[in-house]
Amino acid sequence: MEKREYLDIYHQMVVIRILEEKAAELYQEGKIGGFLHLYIGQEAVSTGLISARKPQDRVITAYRDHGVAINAGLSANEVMAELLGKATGSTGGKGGSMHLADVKKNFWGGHAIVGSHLPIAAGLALGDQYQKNDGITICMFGDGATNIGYFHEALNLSKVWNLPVLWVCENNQYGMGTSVERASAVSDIRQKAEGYNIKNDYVDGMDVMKVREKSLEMIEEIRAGSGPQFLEIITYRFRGHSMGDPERYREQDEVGKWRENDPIGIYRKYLLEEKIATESELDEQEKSAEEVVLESVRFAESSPEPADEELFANIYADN
Amino acid sequence: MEKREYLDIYHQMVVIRILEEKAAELYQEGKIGGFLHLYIGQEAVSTGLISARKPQDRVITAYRDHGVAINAGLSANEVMAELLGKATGSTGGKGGSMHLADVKKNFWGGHAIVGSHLPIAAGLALGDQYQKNDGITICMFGDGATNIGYFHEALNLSKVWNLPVLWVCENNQYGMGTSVERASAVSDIRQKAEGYNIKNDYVDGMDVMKVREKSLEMIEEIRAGSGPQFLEIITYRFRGHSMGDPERYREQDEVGKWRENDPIGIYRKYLLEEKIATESELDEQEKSAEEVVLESVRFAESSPEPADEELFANIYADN
Amino acid sequence: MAKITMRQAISQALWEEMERDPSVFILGEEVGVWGGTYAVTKGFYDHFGEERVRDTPIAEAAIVGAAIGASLTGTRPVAELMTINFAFSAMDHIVNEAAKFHYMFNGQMVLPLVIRTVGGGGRQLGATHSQTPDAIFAHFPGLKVVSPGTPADAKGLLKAAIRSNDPIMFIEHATLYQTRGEVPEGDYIVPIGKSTVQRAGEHVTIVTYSKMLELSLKAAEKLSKEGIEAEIVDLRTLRPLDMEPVIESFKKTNRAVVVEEGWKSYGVGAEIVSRIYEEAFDFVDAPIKRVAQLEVPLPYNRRLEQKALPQVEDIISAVKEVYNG
Amino acid sequence: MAKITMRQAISQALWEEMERDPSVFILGEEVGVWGGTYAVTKGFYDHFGEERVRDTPIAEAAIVGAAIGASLTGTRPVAELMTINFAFSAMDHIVNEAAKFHYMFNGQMVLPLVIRTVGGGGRQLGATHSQTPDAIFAHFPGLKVVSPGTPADAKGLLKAAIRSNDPIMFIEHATLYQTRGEVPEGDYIVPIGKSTVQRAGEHVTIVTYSKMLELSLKAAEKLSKEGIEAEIVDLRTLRPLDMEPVIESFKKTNRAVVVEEGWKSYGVGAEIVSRIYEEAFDFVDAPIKRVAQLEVPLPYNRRLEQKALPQVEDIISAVKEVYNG
Ligand SMILES: Cc1ncc(C[n+]2csc(CCOP(=O)(O)OP(=O)(O)O)c2C)c(N)n1
Ligand SMILES: Cc1ncc(C[n+]2csc(CCOP(=O)(O)OP(=O)(O)O)c2C)c(N)n1
Ligand SMILES: [Mg+2]
Ligand SMILES: [Mg+2]
Repeated sequence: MEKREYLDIYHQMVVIRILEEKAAELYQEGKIGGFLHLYIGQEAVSTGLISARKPQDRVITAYRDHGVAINAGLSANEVMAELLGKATGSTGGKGGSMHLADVKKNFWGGHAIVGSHLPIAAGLALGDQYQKNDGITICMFGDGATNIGYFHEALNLSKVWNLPVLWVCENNQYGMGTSVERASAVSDIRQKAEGYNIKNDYVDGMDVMKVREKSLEMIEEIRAGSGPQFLEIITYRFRGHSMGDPERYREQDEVGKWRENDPIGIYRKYLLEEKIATESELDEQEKSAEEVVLESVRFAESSPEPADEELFANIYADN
Repeated sequence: MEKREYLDIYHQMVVIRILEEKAAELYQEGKIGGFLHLYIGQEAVSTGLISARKPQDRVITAYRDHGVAINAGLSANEVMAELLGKATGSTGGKGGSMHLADVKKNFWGGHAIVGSHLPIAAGLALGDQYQKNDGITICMFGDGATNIGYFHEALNLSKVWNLPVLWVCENNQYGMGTSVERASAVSDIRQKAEGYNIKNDYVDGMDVMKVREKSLEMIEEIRAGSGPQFLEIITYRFRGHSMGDPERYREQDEVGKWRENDPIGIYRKYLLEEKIATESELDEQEKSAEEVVLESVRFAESSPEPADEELFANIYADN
Repeated sequence: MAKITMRQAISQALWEEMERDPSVFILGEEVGVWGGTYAVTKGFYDHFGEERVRDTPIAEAAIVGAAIGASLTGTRPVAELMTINFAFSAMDHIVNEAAKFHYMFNGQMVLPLVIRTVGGGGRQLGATHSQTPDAIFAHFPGLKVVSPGTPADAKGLLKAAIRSNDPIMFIEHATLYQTRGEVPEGDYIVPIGKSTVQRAGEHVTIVTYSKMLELSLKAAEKLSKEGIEAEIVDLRTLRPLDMEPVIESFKKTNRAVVVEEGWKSYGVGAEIVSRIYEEAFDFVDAPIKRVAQLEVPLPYNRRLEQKALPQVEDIISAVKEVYNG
Repeated sequence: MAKITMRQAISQALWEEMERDPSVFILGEEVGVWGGTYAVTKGFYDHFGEERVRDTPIAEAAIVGAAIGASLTGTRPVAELMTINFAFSAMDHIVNEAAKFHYMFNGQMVLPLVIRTVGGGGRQLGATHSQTPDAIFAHFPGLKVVSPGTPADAKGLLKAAIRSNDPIMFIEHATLYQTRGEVPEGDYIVPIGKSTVQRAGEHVTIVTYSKMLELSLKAAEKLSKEGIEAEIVDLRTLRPLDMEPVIESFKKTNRAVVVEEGWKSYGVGAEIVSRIYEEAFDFVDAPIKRVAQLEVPLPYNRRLEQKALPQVEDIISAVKEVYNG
């Protein structure tokens, strides 16, 4: 990998972090409405994973989608504008935080009904298989989502039809306030893949390079025709499930321990230790990231609201 | 086991067989309507299984439920009357073939939406657990049913809550016309239980004694607090999925081979070889069974139709 | 024109569209080797192959979900749900995903998707297998709901549905497959979202669709002998709902009966009745009546089941009441 | 009488019923340790313990299915579906199983089961999280559908629901939890299936329920200043539907507006309008109007969302039109 790419990965992670910290502020100010699910702590997961995809590979995820969107190539501007419900947002202010998307970037959206996008991901992969495209589908979901029926139907179908899909479970230890142990029959989520004869593995989700490496390997195997694979990525969200989570379900101690493994810190250390970049180069990236985010706020705040006609636009594609 | 019990098991299997052959005739004559799913070939499964339960154990199954009903202690009369839609039927002519039930016999019904009764079975077991009852729940379903989301949600929940339930998959090789291999990611259905850390096993479903033995073992373990277990019973239906199945999906050769393993024949041979019963004793059982069935037809045909008021009875329990 | 059955008409539409456009494919339970539980896709598997006629596991959410996903990639899946009673097992994907993506993602996602399914009672299948819950699907903006009453419409509407870029529930009726009618050969298209007059008459307007069209036509023949001429408007599409022919007819007859197979409360008839009063209040000469299923889960017993379902006689007496009212 | 919030009223009803009857227990996502996403069950887990306040996996079909099964054994589960938008993921169990067992098994099975859930828009949650699809659940005989509009009714109806032997969808409204009202202490029961007059008036009848009651009351106050006195009938239960107070009021006012939060087509209003015309045709002085949500999947943007939702002003102008019509 070239140095530029290493730095770019760092830049992405920092943009996500700062963008979300800023979003949390704007939420408190009432400028962002609805639910806001922060990705803080999990940045290495989507950054590593999506850095391993090719442009023809589709990405689809749940509502915790700001990081994924940035990694998939959406600009901070259109992400922030969407959070503010503006016409310039990635879905013109219609979708909001939970439904970012840009199909031209092969990012097929955040999805807010838990697990519902897994059968849809199987369908995206089916579409590619049917049309003999070279792309695969990367489908991300939480640990909690593995308990709903959609997970089962999608994984089974993907194996029966040998679909080119990478199932990625972001195991951040909780589905809202319910720990994996209290919700799932198995604590190693990847064990579920055994019930479908789907090749599976896991990786430390706080280390972006490890995530990238494992993803590269699986993605290319799938592209070569292996059929579906399953990757469990072990991670943790540093913040509440969404804004306003009373967090009665975990000790601050536990959060503190995980925070010691900040994915950005780990990666920064790695870049320095491996002498891939210098302190000042990384500081520069951070500064640039901050500018990107500040600019996105300016952009979003000065963007227009969607016009009245938008209310009735795009209910149907035919007319 | 006492001789009387051995003979009773034989009697039950023959009643089921003759009753269904008779039902098929009545269906052709237009006296039975709707769908009719015959259990012929699978008699050893429910007979062995249910012979192993105690009265406090609940049984629940799918729409292929005539055999289960007989084994659970419903009379041939009320089964046949239900098939004919009569007031004297097990559900007063309201449920029909797919919805036999007698809750006083702890038979919680045939269920026609594939897989839908699995979460309900988990609930029956939950009810017993909550009330500290001694009973367990035996939930039967087909191989095809293991691919629907309900299966996943129910099995997971049963393990997370350590519910006293025996999951029994009747693997008769096909869900309608789709073979296990074409519908399921794994061909050994019991492998799915691994994804839930549920103890599992399998047994030859053409041998009623083997089914009984394995069931006894599992049921008592569950009663002792093991939590859920999973039993795959390998079997085959000799007839079409329901009346009017074109059977394009399997060779008559295959059917012929399985027919050589007729569960009634196997059991008869066993009883004779083990000198548990004589030919004439068994012939007597068969004769009695035939009489039971013929009487059930007389009973059903001479029974009244449900009264007009029944149309509006029991929509709600409160009024 | 050839007189063929509804089954043949639907089969023809599917076959022709698959021949015409390689991006069209079928998925569902027993659509392939079995040939379709209602024999609609008989012969398709051998002709088009297993890639285009895909037997699925019993997993309705996955069937609809996978069809949604595939449609997003530019293919044109025709998903079959064996009966509409099983559509509840895919409800989330139908109403929360299919119906909403195009709008919620601001037009970025396009879903050329048909969900073929089969509704209706009258075959002694009991409460879980005999429903006509069409109204509840029609409640959701973003979804289109089509339900033909004649073989010709079935062909023309299904072709239109397959060519449409919107998610469409296409609801067939289990006891109409044997119904015969004249069906144009080849590229015959009936536009979605257009109601039509199926029988002219001047005294009373009957508004109906699907199976109840057949019963309404029978009722109209009998009524005609007594000098009452019913005009029958077939909705064909429940969403988007085309009230124009209904209102036009009503302005002429000033009397209406709405006939549906499903339950009356919160059903299709309620919407039609409300719209007529809203759009033609000054033309109302008598209370509009609804004929519908009695509000019970359908029983297995044949006699009770038939008592619960709307019958030709019910339509006749409703029309007479309205006519004399 | 104490003035408490809707949240407190619901919480009180649950608490008291659980204290009264050990066979009552709660299951659902985040009902326990979290204390309920809407804080309705805050403190329950600590007091009643994990056996009676059961956190579940994210598996709506299993939540409702397990509640059905447990109810069959004689316990009284109160299942919580976090929002009604997720009820579609349990649709089959709600409409094919819960609604049908008692009838289909000829009275053998009894389901003392409450499904508490939360509906409504207006919080910028986007199309998949803002629905008011109450009408579609009310379409199914065998199910009861209750949706209170005041804290007192919420308490009284929830208690009645828990004591009922029928499966009941109990639909709360996300933006009513903070609404305050006088609520009788202790064993206060409001019968299910009874509509009620929430405001007396002689000029126009407003028929509504849930959140729209609040808006209708506001509208009525403003209208009153202009000399128009609206009588407001709160349905409270959508099935079984009690039309008596509606018809009684209508026979007095001869004019009506039906206000619902959900989409208009195939919605609650359609049924009410049809019934009024059916049952009081001779009393109609002006076309009855429906106020409802515009037929779009609700957008995230606040301004557009509010445009799509019914507002006090919409009710006012509908009432005026009807009054002057
Ligand atoms: C079908 C459904 N049920 C419930 C919810 C409410 N809900 C939103 S997020 C969530 C937790 C999901 O946990 P997980 O899959 O682990 O993802 P994470 O939030 O940890 O990223 C729940 C229960 C929903 N959106 N959809
Ligand atoms: C949810 C649902 N989908 C589809 C059907 C139609 N259907 C009825 S039986 C059946 C096959 C079930 O196969 P299996 O579970 O193996 O049971 P078997 O018939 O072999 O006993 C199907 C697809 C249904 N009843 N319910
Ligand atoms: Mg999680
Ligand atoms: Mg089978």
